[in-house]
Amino acid sequence: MSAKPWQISNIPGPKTASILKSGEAVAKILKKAKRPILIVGARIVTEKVDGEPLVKYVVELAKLGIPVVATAHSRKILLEHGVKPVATMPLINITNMLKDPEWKGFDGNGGYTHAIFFGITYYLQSQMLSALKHFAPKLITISLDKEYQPNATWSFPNLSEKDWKEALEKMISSLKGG
Amino acid sequence: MSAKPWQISNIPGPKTASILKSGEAVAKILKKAKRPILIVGARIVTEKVDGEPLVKYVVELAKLGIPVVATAHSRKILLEHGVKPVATMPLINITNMLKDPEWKGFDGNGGYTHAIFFGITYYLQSQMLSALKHFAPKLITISLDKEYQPNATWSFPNLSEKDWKEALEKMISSLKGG
Amino acid sequence: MSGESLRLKATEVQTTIGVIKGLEVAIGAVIEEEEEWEPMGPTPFPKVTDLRSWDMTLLKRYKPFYAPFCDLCCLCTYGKCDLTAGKRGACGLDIGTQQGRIVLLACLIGLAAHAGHARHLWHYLVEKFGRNVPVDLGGDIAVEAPHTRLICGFRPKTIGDFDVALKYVEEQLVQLLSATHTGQEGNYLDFESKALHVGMLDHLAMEIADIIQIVALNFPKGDPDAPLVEIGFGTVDRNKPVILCIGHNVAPAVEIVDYLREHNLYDKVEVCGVCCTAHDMTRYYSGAKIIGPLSRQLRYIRTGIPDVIIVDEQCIRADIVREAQRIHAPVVATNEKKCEGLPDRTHDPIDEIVDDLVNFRVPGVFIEDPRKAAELVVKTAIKIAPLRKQYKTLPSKEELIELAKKCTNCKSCRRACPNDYPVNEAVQAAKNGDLSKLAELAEVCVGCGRCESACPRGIPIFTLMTKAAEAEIEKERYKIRAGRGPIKDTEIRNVGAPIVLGEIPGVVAYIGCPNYPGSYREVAEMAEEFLRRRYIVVASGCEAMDIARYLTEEGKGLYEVYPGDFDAGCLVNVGSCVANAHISGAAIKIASIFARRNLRGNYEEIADYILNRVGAVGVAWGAMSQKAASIATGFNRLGIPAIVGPHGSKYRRAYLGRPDREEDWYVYDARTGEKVYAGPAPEHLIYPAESKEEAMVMTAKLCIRPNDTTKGRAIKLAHYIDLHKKFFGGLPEDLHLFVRTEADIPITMKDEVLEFLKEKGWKPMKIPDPTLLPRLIRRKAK
Amino acid sequence: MSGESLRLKATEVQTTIGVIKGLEVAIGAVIEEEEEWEPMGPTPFPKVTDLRSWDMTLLKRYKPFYAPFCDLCCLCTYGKCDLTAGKRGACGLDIGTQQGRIVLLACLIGLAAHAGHARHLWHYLVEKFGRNVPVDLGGDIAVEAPHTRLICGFRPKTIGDFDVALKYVEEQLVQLLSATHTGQEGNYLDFESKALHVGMLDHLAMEIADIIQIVALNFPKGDPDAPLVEIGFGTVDRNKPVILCIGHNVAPAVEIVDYLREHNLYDKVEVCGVCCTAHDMTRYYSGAKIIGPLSRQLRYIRTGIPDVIIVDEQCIRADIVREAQRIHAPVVATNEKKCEGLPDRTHDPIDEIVDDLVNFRVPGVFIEDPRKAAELVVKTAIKIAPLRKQYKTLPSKEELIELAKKCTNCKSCRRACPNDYPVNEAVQAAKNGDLSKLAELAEVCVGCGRCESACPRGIPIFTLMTKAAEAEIEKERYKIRAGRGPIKDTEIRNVGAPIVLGEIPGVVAYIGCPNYPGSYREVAEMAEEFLRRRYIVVASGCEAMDIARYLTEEGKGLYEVYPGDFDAGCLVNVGSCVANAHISGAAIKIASIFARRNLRGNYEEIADYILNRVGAVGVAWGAMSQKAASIATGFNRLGIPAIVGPHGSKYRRAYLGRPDREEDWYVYDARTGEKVYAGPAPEHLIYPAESKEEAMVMTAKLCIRPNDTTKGRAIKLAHYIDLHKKFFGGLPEDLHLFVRTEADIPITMKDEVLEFLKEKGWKPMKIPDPTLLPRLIRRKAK
Ligand code: SF4
Ligand code: SF4
Ligand code: SF4
Ligand code: SF4
Ligand code: SF4
Ligand code: SF4
Ligand code: SF4
Ligand code: SF4
Repeated sequence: MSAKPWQISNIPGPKTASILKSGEAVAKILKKAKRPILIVGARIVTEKVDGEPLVKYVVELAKLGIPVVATAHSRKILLEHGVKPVATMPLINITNMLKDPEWKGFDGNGGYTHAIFFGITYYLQSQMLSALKHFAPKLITISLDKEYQPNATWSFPNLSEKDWKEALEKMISSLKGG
Repeated sequence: MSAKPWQISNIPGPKTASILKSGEAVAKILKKAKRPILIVGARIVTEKVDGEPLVKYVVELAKLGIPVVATAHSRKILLEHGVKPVATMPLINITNMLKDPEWKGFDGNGGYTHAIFFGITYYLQSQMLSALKHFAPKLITISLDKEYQPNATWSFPNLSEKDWKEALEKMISSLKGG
Repeated sequence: MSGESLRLKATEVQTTIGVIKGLEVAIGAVIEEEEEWEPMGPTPFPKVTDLRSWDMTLLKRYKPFYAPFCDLCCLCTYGKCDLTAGKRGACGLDIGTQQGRIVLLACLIGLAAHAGHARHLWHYLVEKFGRNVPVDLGGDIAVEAPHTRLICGFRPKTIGDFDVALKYVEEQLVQLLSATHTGQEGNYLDFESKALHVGMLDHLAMEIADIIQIVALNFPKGDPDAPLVEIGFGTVDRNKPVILCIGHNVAPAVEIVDYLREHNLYDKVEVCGVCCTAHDMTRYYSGAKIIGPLSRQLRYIRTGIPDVIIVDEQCIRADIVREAQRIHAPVVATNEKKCEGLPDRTHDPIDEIVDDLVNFRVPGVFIEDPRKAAELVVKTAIKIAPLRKQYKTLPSKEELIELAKKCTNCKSCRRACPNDYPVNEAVQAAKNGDLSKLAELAEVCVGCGRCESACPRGIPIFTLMTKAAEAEIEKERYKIRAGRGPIKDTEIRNVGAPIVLGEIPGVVAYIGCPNYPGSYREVAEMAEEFLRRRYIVVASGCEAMDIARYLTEEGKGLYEVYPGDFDAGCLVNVGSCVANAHISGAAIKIASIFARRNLRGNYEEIADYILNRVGAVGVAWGAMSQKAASIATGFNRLGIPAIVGPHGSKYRRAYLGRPDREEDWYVYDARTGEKVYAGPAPEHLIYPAESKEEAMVMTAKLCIRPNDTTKGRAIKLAHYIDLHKKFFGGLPEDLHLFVRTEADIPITMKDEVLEFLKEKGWKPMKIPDPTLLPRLIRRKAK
Repeated sequence: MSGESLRLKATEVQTTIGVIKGLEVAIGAVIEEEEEWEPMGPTPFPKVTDLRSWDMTLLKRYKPFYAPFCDLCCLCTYGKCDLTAGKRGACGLDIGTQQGRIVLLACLIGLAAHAGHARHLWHYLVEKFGRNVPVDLGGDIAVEAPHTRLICGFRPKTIGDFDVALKYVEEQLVQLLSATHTGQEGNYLDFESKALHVGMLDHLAMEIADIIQIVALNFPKGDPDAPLVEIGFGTVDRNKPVILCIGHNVAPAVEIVDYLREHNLYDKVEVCGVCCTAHDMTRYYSGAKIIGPLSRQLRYIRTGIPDVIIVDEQCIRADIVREAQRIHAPVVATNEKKCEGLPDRTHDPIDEIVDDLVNFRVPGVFIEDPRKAAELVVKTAIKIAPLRKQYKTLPSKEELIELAKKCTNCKSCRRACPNDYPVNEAVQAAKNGDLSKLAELAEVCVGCGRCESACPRGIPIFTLMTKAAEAEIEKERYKIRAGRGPIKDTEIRNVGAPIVLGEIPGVVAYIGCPNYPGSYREVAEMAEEFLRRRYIVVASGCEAMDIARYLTEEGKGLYEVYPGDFDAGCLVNVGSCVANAHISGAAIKIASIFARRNLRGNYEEIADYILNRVGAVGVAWGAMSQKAASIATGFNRLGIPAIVGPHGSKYRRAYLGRPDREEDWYVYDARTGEKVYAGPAPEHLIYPAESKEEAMVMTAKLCIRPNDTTKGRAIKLAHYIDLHKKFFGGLPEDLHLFVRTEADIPITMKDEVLEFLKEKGWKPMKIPDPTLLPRLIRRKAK
């Protein structure tokens, strides 16, 4: 199953993201993930999903022990919400490190297996996912934004605010439930 | 519903062909078609579908009254099978005429509504369908070849020989039945 | 060979065809045999591979990072080839190499735009004024053409002298474009080295284009007090005939101004411009009006106000004739690069053409002679203005609401918008008579029209937006300092030391196009932040205009508040896009004038100098074009980093340092040859930032240089830390990499920084006399 | 301005720096003031717009037909823009205009390849032999450089004279590339006019490249009896050290041959080549061996036979180093356009480099000095050959079957194959030990390697194919006539009249690359058909090679059977790709030598002459590259139509006539000014054919010209009808459009044709003295 890119013209090529059908589906993938990392960007500073600030879900995921990288100017709101990012850097820096097979991660324990993108400008995220698709083919990339990201390994399809919120809530509850 | 282009890299853009799910589906479209035209090419000269020569289906469609344009060197085999093409010309010539809104058709009675492509080199056909998609947006184009043609309005998905034969047979029988 | 040169002067030559007096002939490049002003460096007229080792030095530290925009290649008939993740095309190419190739191609197209522009202008000016117009930029500017000296190794005396430099650029460009052919270069590093070469040539071409127009047309010559001129929709008196000039090549605009002057029509006709032609018009005649940057082009046309549109070259919409037809304004094309399918009437009598235009018989004409085009547009504007009254208005609010009612809320508009603006919501609101959302949209919109084009209901969304913001139009009146051109040698002498020692915290240049991720105001906000912090702020092109369209809290424009000097806390508008060469030129001049390094044919050493010592950074927040790609790449080869906005990720390539890889950040200490860790300074050569806040923090960081004195470093760190605290919270995680000794720590932050350093296990480091070039080591380490 | 010119000669010049003897100076273009060999026409050194009206004349009849290869534009950071069916990009561009832009860009890249090649060669030859090598092509060639005369308006005396022509090309190219920048040209017709200009320049650049190498290196000078040389895998003695040269620029190969000669090593080392360098090597030294066209490059490397690979420029795989590493053969890169990321060792001692290479310490080196590179490869080849024995073999059949067993029949290979070959089936068969299908595949395969790259199981499919066809390798020994270069004036004098009058039915040129839709044999089959019919058949580049790899029913090669004259029923190999200029040059020479039209700066008239009178057509059956695009477009501007294979549809643009629109086919009768219907002749300027049969029928038809005499027309129609009957069956439907009077009807077909004409209601028509240029009308019609 595939979807149309949210920005209609953002068609990259033959290999496109598989669809995350539900929040549970995400949870299932994340539960099995050996070394996931969560990368958050500018959109978590101001954006809301059906009334709920995006940063809330970052807090929840962080609580579950997923390390968080703050890109753009997202660090401040994370700190305000009690999340200490494992690193603060431009999105392209962390992307660059993720595509280095030699890199041992922020804790020195080895590379990451899953990179989760959340709250990042659509087209910039798309470009970074493209870099990883081509140059880090083993890394699994997941976009949790509400727009379909064709360059990810996994992405939601284009969701309404309501459905997005539901998916995120379900994801968190499933993860907690596990 | 959509499919992957048969030639994997042949990805044109956001607008891609709808899938013809069966021979009956084709028949349904053709029955409603006011002024269809059938364009056949080099592949009908030698190619077979599961043992049956392609030209057989051209003969059947011609019998149903659809005018046939012979492109490449397909004229000869058509004549041999008793089909007198309404015109013989390079594929690009007929494509060029089809995109001319002023053109009145070979019989002078007006432009065509449906252009059916059959037995034409995959990538060349794709390019011609692209020209029509962009420059004759009202024309409905149909590819009856066994490979998915993303630039058509309607195309079969990528079919096995067996399924293709079945689809073509069903198309003919439905058309005759109607 | 291309660097080989001969210059002959002869007072009298006897030949078989007669006697020639005052013969002066240049073949190939010019060598000034009469005075050796400087010893020639190793690479005059460098060919494609001559600076490859410098490039490889840069590329080893700043590795190309590729974000493919497409997984396919479609450049030859073997394709499309699927290059996904390691697959190779029919020619053997892989995805990384293809990105390098596309980057090279983009840079080449950018270079061609500038070099083509320079050449066209050169012919125009030589024809008008002769080859012998002296390259005289006034007494304060002795280093008249730093790029020409640095790259070509000669000092231009007259505009004619630039011919050899242009020929050199042209020959190189052909070799470089050839490398993009299927079956040519196959290595990404070599594609990048070639792109860097293109970038270098681009600054040379820009320098030539701007210098020849400055000296021949008497533009301001590095004048910090260049006049404040008017900018904004509201500056134009729409009751007069309005001539709108669009583009980059000032030739026709100059002729219009001359024609108006000669015919005493200054007060009768409004001449205004969009994009760089507008900049250059005001450099020629301060009474010309600037409408605004590229992003305002479609908007201004849709108001219906322009009576005649004259276009030259570059940054002109491809649908200009169609849009002009919509408002019944004739288009006059004047340049071979932009003919628009219009009939060539260059040789017809003017009155016939005027007649055809005012009677709307043709949508426009092509007139390749700028003088004739000028006369034509003035005459046409005067005649057509009364006839166009009816087209000078936008639809009424009622009509607008009727149009909005067709909206089905399908979101095609939003999904076509480069910035994902909620266009559909604004149209939906308009349905109910609420135009405020459309007006808000108009404020931040980059003016591309894609939403409208995508609407399946054919709603003229862009016109709706324009109407909704109509009230703003009259109000839009700002001031901008006319482009002053180069930086004076005297200024360089003043700021050279504080910049190199780090005491002026940095030079920040806002340049490039308006493909912003959000409001244009962000550029001005960034500029203001650094002006307040007493950085030297420089601007050019569309960003110089957008900086003008902003008022401080006191209701003043930034150009009114901050002086136009090249000095701390000042705001310099160098001018149009080609004036960007003066920004890189200023860096070169610091090496030359302040540090007395030889420029002549000495590119590598100067670039090494700038990379390690000159805390300059370019910010191209809306970088859109191929020109912006080559400009940025030219800055990079010279050791000046650049930040682009998030859309810049679609250039497909960044040059990224890896601060976590300590081994990447060693320099030679030129005194001893010892390898010394110098910190990730600058961290990247080019990278896309996601938000303006990120860009600001990074701007401060990218101004740090290995050569900073402790005093200078402390000042730079103070700003970096302060901005980090302001926008990110807390101390920067990488702070310890930039503190070499305790003296580097900003005095007011000492305690917290020391605590942080302790946590990090920080140890003091050496401060080198930094270089990346082994040949510059004065004494070898034992 | 670029056309302005000055040529000075002085025996002695006194200057302030001394006395110069024998001064000769050229500025801008050269004018020969000492003799007015011909009056100057209207357009010497035409700039971009000077021939625009001719272009518009062509484009009105032959409208651009666009088949977009992609619905998106991704050329700037506003993108990607969706341009589907009328949508516009952020810059205002629509899909048709974008196609024109991409076509222009492709042509420019093609031109850059040839112009860059010409310029590189020019520097090389001038450095080696001086500027004064005379342009002497022998007594039978007085019109030495028809394109140079036609376009630039001067006659080159020495190779140095070409400098001004190259500078002109370089300057024009920059202006044209600039037009592709976002925000520049916005009209598809103007993009096409510019592409046509590029095409014209391309032939000029090719002419220069080929003439300077002919005269400086003493290649055959239009010799119909140029030696038959060897071509094919089997021609190489693999027991000797084998040097493989790949590319287009003969400089390093020349140096290799010279080095071998100087060191008496001719018999000790095999020198062979792929692509045009191979052609040119044999023009320099008939003992060199041609491996074959581009399609054989990967194949030959995979055999493991080459000991050293030296590459110059163009048509070299992007994965050359990787492929060479696979067989442990070092690569020596020699040209700035193709550095391959290899270390620059130009200034290191040769023996050090040899040592590094033979010890496999580096995969290759970059040596920019051809002479040094030559010495290096010879020394390396001799030393490394014994060490490489083990790598000179392919895997065994058993290994091959083991590899094939990994196949899951997923069809990824087939779906990646440009020609949709059943690769999976061949691999499946190999699983069971049946290699015949792989061998069949190898026979028709274009050698791109995409199947292998796409295989998710990592099966080295291409190696499998190579192995399966191994037995063929030794057998592949054919003959080709070494490229003879230009057509002699004497030949033109002989065939001029019969061609123009139509009695030689046509000139058919097989040119271009090997991206065939099927077997390479199709090209030879087509050539043979027209040779038998006594057309003049010309070939160049890869197609000239593929024509050699075919035996007639009698087991003879076509070059052995058909003489090498430019005459009916002869087969001319002009040479490498740049020799294509001699084909168009021959058409120009017909106008000049036979018809005595002035060439000098008189492009439009000559093109009009050729379009209406010279029955020539180019067939680029495997046209792949950007070069092929610009070559074809250059033929088109000159009035010569071209047929490309079906892959050519991916160039995105055809120029199509509409035979059904009678109004499109009127010409002026130059005698009276009357407008006369002249039939759709030629029908198209460029179009992709689907099958070789279609191409043959169309080839015959495209040779028809308005000026044919009735006798000539009857001959041409006889072939057209005959081929139509043979491949299509029956009479052509459009026959009546070509019969002007009964005398046009081939005598043997009279009855059936008359009957057909009756059915069609045919009426006799006038035979004009045809022209499309009103200014050539000698007397106005009443
Ligand atoms: S240039 Fe190479 S990768 Fe691109 S389409 Fe051609 S063969 Fe494929
Ligand atoms: S595209 Fe048109 S119809 Fe669709 S939401 Fe936007 S304005 Fe409404
Ligand atoms: S015109 Fe403005 S709102 Fe419309 S797509 Fe462009 S940026 Fe978005
Ligand atoms: S590279 Fe651009 S034009 Fe080519 S297929 Fe990709 S999106 Fe389309
Ligand atoms: S060049 Fe024009 S159509 Fe292409 S991406 Fe840029 S804005 Fe869009
Ligand atoms: S791609 Fe590989 S595995 Fe798939 S069918 Fe072809 S050879 Fe077999
Ligand atoms: S190498 Fe041959 S078989 Fe394989 S994809 Fe290319 S053309 Fe097809
Ligand atoms: S014909 Fe084409 S493929 Fe062959 S050598 Fe020339 S350009 Fe290359």
